[in-house]
Amino acid sequence: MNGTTSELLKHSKKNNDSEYILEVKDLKKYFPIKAGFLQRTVGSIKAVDGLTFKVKKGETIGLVGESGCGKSTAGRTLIRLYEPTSGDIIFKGKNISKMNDGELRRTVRKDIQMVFQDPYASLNPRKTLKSILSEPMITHNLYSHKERKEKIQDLLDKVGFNPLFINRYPHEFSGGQRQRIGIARALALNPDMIIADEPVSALDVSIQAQIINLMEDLQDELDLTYVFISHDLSVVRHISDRVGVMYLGKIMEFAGKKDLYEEPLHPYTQALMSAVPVPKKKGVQVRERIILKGDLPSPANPPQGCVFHTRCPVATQMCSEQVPDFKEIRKEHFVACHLY
Amino acid sequence: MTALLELKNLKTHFKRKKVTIPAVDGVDLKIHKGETVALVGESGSGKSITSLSIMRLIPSPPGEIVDGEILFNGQDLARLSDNDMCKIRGNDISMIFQEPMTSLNPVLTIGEQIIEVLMYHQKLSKRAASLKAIEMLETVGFSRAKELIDDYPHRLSGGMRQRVMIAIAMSCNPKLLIADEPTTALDVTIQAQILDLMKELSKKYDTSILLITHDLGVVSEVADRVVVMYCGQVVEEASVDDLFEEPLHPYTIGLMGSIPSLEGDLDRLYSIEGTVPPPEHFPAGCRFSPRCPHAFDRCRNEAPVLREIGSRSVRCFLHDDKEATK
Amino acid sequence: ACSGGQKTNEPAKETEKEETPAAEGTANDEPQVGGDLIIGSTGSPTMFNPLFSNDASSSDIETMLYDSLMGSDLEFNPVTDGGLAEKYEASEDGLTFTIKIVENAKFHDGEPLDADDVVFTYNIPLSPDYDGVRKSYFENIDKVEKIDQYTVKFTLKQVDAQFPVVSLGFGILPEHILGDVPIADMGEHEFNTKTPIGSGPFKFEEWKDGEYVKVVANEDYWDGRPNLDSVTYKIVPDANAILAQLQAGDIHYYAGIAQPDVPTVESFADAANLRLESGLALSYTFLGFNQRDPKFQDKSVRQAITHAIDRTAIVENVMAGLGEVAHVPESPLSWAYNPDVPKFEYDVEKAKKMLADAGWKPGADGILEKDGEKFSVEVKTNQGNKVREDIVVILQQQLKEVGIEIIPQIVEFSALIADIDPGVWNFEGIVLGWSLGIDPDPSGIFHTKEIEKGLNFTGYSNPELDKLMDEQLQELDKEKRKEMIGKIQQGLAEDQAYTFLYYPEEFRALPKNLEGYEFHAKDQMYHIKDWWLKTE
Amino acid sequence: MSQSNVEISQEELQLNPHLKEKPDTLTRIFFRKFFKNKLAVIGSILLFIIIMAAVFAPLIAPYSYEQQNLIDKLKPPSSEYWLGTDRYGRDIFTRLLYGGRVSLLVGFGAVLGALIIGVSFGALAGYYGGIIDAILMRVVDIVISIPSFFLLITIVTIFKPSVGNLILIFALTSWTSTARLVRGEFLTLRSREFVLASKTIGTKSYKIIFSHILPNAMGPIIVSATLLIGGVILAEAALSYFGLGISPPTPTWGNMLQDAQNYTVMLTAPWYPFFPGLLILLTVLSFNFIGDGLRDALDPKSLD
Amino acid sequence: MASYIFRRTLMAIPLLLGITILSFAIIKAAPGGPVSMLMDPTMKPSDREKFEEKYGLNDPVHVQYFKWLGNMVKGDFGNSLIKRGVPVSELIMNRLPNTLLLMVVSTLLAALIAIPFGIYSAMRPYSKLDYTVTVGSFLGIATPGFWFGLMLIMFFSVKFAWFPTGGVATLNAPFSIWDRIHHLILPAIVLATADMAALTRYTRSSMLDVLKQDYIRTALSKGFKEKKVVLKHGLRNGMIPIVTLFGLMLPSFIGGAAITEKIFAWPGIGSLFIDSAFQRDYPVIMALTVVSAIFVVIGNLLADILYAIFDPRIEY
Ligand SMILES: Nc1ncnc2c1ncn2[C@@H]1O[C@H](COP(=O)(O)OP(=O)(O)OP(=O)(O)O)[C@@H](O)[C@H]1O
Ligand SMILES: Nc1ncnc2c1ncn2[C@@H]1O[C@H](COP(=O)(O)OP(=O)(O)OP(=O)(O)O)[C@@H](O)[C@H]1O
Ligand SMILES: [Mg+2]
Ligand SMILES: [Mg+2]
Repeated sequence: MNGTTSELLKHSKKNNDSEYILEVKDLKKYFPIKAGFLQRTVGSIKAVDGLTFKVKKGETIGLVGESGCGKSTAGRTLIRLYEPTSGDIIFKGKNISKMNDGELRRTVRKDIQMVFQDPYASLNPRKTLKSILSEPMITHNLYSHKERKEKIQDLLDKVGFNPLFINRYPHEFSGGQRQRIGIARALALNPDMIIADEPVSALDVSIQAQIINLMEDLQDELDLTYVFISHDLSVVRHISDRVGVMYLGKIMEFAGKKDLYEEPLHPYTQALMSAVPVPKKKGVQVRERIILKGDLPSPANPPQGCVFHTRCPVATQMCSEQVPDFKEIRKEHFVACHLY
Repeated sequence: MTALLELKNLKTHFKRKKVTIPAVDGVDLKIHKGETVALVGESGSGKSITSLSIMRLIPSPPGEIVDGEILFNGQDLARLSDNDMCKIRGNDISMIFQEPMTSLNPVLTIGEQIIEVLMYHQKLSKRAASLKAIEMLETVGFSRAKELIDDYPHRLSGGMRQRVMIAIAMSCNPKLLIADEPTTALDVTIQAQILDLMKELSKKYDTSILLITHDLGVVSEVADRVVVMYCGQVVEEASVDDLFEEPLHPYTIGLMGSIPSLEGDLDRLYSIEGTVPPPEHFPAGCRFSPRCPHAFDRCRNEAPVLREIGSRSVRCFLHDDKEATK
Repeated sequence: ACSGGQKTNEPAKETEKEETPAAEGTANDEPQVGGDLIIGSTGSPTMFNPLFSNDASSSDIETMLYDSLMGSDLEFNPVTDGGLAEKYEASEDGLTFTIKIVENAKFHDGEPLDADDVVFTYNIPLSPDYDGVRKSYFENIDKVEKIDQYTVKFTLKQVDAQFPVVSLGFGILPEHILGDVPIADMGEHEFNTKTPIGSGPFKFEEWKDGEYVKVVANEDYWDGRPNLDSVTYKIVPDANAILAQLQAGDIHYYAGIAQPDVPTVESFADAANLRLESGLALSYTFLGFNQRDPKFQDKSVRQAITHAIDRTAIVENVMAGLGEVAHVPESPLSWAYNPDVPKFEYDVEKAKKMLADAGWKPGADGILEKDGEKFSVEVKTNQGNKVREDIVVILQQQLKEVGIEIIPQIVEFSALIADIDPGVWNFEGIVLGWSLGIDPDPSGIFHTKEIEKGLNFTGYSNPELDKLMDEQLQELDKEKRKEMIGKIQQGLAEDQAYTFLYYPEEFRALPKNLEGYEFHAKDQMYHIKDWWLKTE
Repeated sequence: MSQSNVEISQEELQLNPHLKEKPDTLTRIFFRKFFKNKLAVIGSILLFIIIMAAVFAPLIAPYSYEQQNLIDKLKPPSSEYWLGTDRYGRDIFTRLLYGGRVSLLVGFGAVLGALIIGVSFGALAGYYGGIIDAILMRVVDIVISIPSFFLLITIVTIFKPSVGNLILIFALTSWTSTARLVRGEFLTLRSREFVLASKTIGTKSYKIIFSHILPNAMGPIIVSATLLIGGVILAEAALSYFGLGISPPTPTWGNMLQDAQNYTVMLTAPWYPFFPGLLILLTVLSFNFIGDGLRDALDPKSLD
Repeated sequence: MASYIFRRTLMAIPLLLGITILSFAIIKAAPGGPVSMLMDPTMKPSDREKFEEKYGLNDPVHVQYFKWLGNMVKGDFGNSLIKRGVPVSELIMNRLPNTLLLMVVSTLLAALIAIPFGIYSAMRPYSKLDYTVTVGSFLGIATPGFWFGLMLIMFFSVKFAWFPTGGVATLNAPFSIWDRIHHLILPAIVLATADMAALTRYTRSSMLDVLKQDYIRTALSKGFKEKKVVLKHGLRNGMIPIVTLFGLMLPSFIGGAAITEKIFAWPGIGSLFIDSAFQRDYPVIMALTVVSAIFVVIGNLLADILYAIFDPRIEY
């Protein structure tokens, strides 16, 4: 806790830099719900329902929220693995929301990478670690053969792997090791931006720390931008510059992490913060939990008005009728709540 | 208190052409009735393989339980016939797997995958089982359980899949629940809910839980005892309070130090220096010695044993004398 | 009774004769009535109207369902026996024929058959609307008249030696049923396939396409009820399967045994209660060359090729010895057969010499060459005929001896026929067989006028023989005609219009206890009315 | 961090002499696995022998394949004729040797062709889906539906029969099932996460298709290749029906079998069809075992 | 999905049109004609012309096609040129039940035997039974149906007389189910053997992959017996190649059994097609082509639908 000042300095530097690398405008992704033998479409799951935010170059955006609220879908849509239902994604000034595969490959694929939430499923079971890591470089014709080898060694080293693992297949790794493979793969291309979907969830804290340090180092070194999806609020807090809180496909609150953690405005954020289990370390107080009543509504049939009103401890009549605006309450602090 | 499950010198090795990978290399572990034991440790230290060994679900070949006993209720699971093992799995011991995506059958609906267990072990009718399944899904935090029951795994989010796995494993009120990183993909609220559920299960049915996790917060919240693994071996074992109060093993100490905190801001997170050697090349002495800040010569040449120190045990020469004094 | 028809003095047949003395011995026994005879056939019938059908299976059944005016005897002479004609008179000039038919003939539906039906029947192919394939058989008829209720008179346009045996052999159709049917539609009329009604010894009962045709005894047949109760004509498309069925007793009578299989059938005949009847088939197999090709225009080359072929060996090996070497395009069974023709015996040396004389010299690889052209012939034959495929293979081996390269090519039947179509003539050499008509007229195949549109696909032409062929058709005197045809045969043999290979011997398996059977080379159902099954 | 790693490795080097060995290359592992599979090895040896026998037929064969010995027709196996003689008294052993040349060439050639077409069609259709799938699969429907009988007859009138044409024809007519099988596999594989992961890297479609999905669809492809080989060898004989087969007297296993398909031969000389049948069986079997071996060797989850 | 089926059905129309055009062209391009069979020294070419004229066989091919198409659209397949006057539909309908019966029985037989064996082979790869099954299935592939059929007849019909030599029923005997079954057995065995081989191999290969997946482990962890796990969790995942195969087998109902039908004198569609093809009975050939094309379309559509049912990850 002695690095607070330098941390602040670093952040202020970033904040001054107003070049946006990514702009998301009213992004929506609905999945059709099919039913019956004939698989007729009977409705849709509004997994992502109108996301708007901007990401500055070199910063880390944390994305937190309840399970199933659409974080992964948002991430995958951003990187255009899913076809957005509507909305724009502007990456480095180019609108990539409607590009086809070929264009994407030529323009942005190299620059945005993703770490998948499910590490095992995202690794080809028939590729060795080596070919998994060299594939991105070969694809983009980066480096000579020798350099590639070095780079792979370097990557392995960075994520804490022994070089002997190089010829192993994904199923021969432990869960955490697989997750690290995913991270190493994303880093292989030296992208401008990485969308990391729960990148450290399966890692023990030591390795987690190692990886997070690595990510931060790289950010400093290469001016990387991260969208960091995680449920682990402490990790998010540590790594992010600004944090978005999602609920049912929408962003409820979006602010600099200090603002958010120290003074959460949205009732949902407040509840979220209170639920974090904390190790009984000496001198640390366990906080009182705010238990949310009720269930997470179905994204197929989200509530009218504010989507959170069904579980909100301070909901009013208005909340069930009117969708709150996503407004900037303070500088760089956006909230969608009628309270403000 | 008799142990429900006791692992004695369990060794599970993967045999490849030239090398043998001792993924689990002599693990001793006890879980009492109604007790929740947390298994923590370095990524790749053999936690999942230990749990799979208990379930006798090691991919074989190449994996094999080469030595040791797995005493469950006095019965050695390692030597049980496949048929008898079937009776124990799912009913007496059930498991939540680490990778929810690949562990769920992609072509069966969520409902089918839960219902089949209920019908099989609890002998419920299809109707009753599906009601129960919906109930289970609701208890793990699903709001639209009724619709979900007809959904397929690939249409769920990571956390949702994980909860489905939990629902499946918990549905039969097993005597022992092995939960391999059950909450990694869960947000804090749901996680809290799941943890409460586990506590409740443990209280209500006297279920023992072997909880594998990295989240020390979770450990401190639900576990009674903690077992720390490093490189296929148990390096430390203690009650939660003792462990958090005073970790003994240098690895445990390092681990504790690596936790990012919700409060303060650190410039850099602490992490243990160095990397884990691959299982086929464990150092001859203490396996943590190359990374240990306190390592001395003996550590590099001689393998320490797990020594009891009061109610806890640790595998480290640093604490040799302590035991001796006792 | 079996070999009565074989007036040829072939030693090969002697054995057959000895095999069946029992049949002759019991011929005096009283015929017994009853029994169902299952006849096997690889072919499927198409319809039961003799004027429109043209396949062997159909005519087998038509023989049982219909009566024709005249029949042929075992030597293929026209006879009233077995026909409706009671009396048959030809005029001096050979242009009119008056026929008196039996008075008690009745159709299967009970209606009497009289001259009106005959006139009706014969007017069908004469009509311009007629679209059947038999027109040529009747082209020479000027008119058909009813003289009285049971007498008809045929008037021909010109003298036609074939007329009585060919044209009068067609079954008589019922006017009372088909009278109102427009002739243009008759080919497709239901009568042909669903309800054929004739006056023959058997009545149509059922046709299951692809399975069988069943006919039952006509109790009211004018010539007396047939002995058999019924005949089932069973269709088994695969020749091997037929043999199996024959062995298993599921088929009683089968007339198409391939020569190589004869020993096999003989081997199980006894156990399966079968006996074999045989005789020369009315057909021959030949090797023809496309004589538009200059090398085959040379008669001596054709002769040399014949010399180079060991036809006896072919008969011996391909046909299991069951056949005779052929020299002319006419069966030895025919009255017009001329045994006294030039013969080109197997003589490799002579063949070589003749080829050398014709300018063909062996090249480096042993294959003959002339003016830089290799003597390499692609010989086609049709797929599905094992015997012919074998012949080609053996020819290839034999002709290699004299330095002629044969490239066998086996072609699907329809495609092969298309290859020899007028104007196409896409072949160099070809192995085929002709089945012969009852009349010995060779002009359909060898006359120059048949090149452009007819069946003379090899392009053989000999003006002298053309003239003779035209003349013999006008000749009514059988002896004179025989002489003329004999001359033609000599010419064809000398020219080696084809390399005539052999006359096959035909084998028919039938129940041991089938009595009243006579081997007729052209009609496997010959006098089926008189067949009967002897029970011990 | 990296420094400490180096340290460890050096330390390890002392402790574990193994470490000096270079890690196995994939090819080495592949071959090791393959050769550990006894049947695959037996299959390879068998196939090798069969192929060599065919290649060196002129040196091995005791007779000439077309030499007829009409007195010795359908003789049973004896010291003179090891495997007996056929209907023309030709030595079956000799003909089998020579027959292998055409049969193997046509079999392997055609199957290779069919696989190339089939896999490409199936892969493209299954991977891209949508309109591409619709079009490609309709082409498959058409090819299956067209009466091949007439196609063959028509082709004969245009081309002369030759081994090359045979290969072409079989390749062009037998790829459809492979295409559909591969497509089926691709349909399920294309939405797997690891494919998506490759996409995010920017891997080109063809690379995803051929290097990511295809190896995971190897199973049915190997099976279909094995089955096709047997099918083609037999069908080669059936093609002589249409005048497109290899003309006699050139032997092929198929036309030998075809030739033996006769009641008389089957009753009196059962060994005649037996030997070509056996060779076809052995070829297909060894191919299958090799296929199984390949598949296991390529499958990372199988035993090392 | 519904819309997918609808689209596919719509698409079937131009597809069938395309198939018929191509087939018609190819069939007509093949040398020979219906009258080729009438080769007879006494037959005059004029007879032939008359016949060809009547049936428009000399018209330009496209004229013939549109005439045929016009009638077919009205549901009229015309009459046979060889069995003159017999409607093609009648010819087909007479034989279709026989063929369907044979194919359904043999396919079922094949599936019932092959799939379990394939699964077992995959569960215990390289076991004795696996080898037996492997060799057995390849015997099925290396044995030509013709030869196998004749062998069966030679032994079981001729020698031991256990089964009839051929046909669908005993001649001149009243109908009896047992008799029909009795006749069905041998040809069904011959046909099934060939299918069985392929089915076993594909099942084995597919299941081998599936059984290594993690969800099988999950299913085992639920305490199910191996058999149940394999059948319930494994089989559905391994169905894709099997379904494909069935989809492809459906159209072979039309022509796939031709040789077997011939040997067993089984009056079915296959032998009808072969006969008609040799005789160039164009209306019959075209009708059968259409029928078989419809089967192809249906078979593949069914397979595609089943894919999506068996594997929910597949979407169109
Ligand atoms: N099939 C296999 N073949 C070879 N090695 C394996 C195999 N499965 C696991 N291992 C190795 O065994 C060791 C222990 O793996 P395990 O999955 O138990 O780790 P873990 O403690 O669960 O780690 P994590 O927390 O990352 O999940 C790892 O080093 C891994 O690489
Ligand atoms: N392919 C899909 N088809 C249909 N619905 C889907 C699909 N993928 C995700 N969903 C639904 O979209 C919603 C959001 O899923 P998403 O994976 O984005 O959640 P998440 O925020 O990542 O949750 P978690 O933290 O649990 O991973 C969920 O309700 C999920 O069921
Ligand atoms: Mg997610
Ligand atoms: Mg693990």
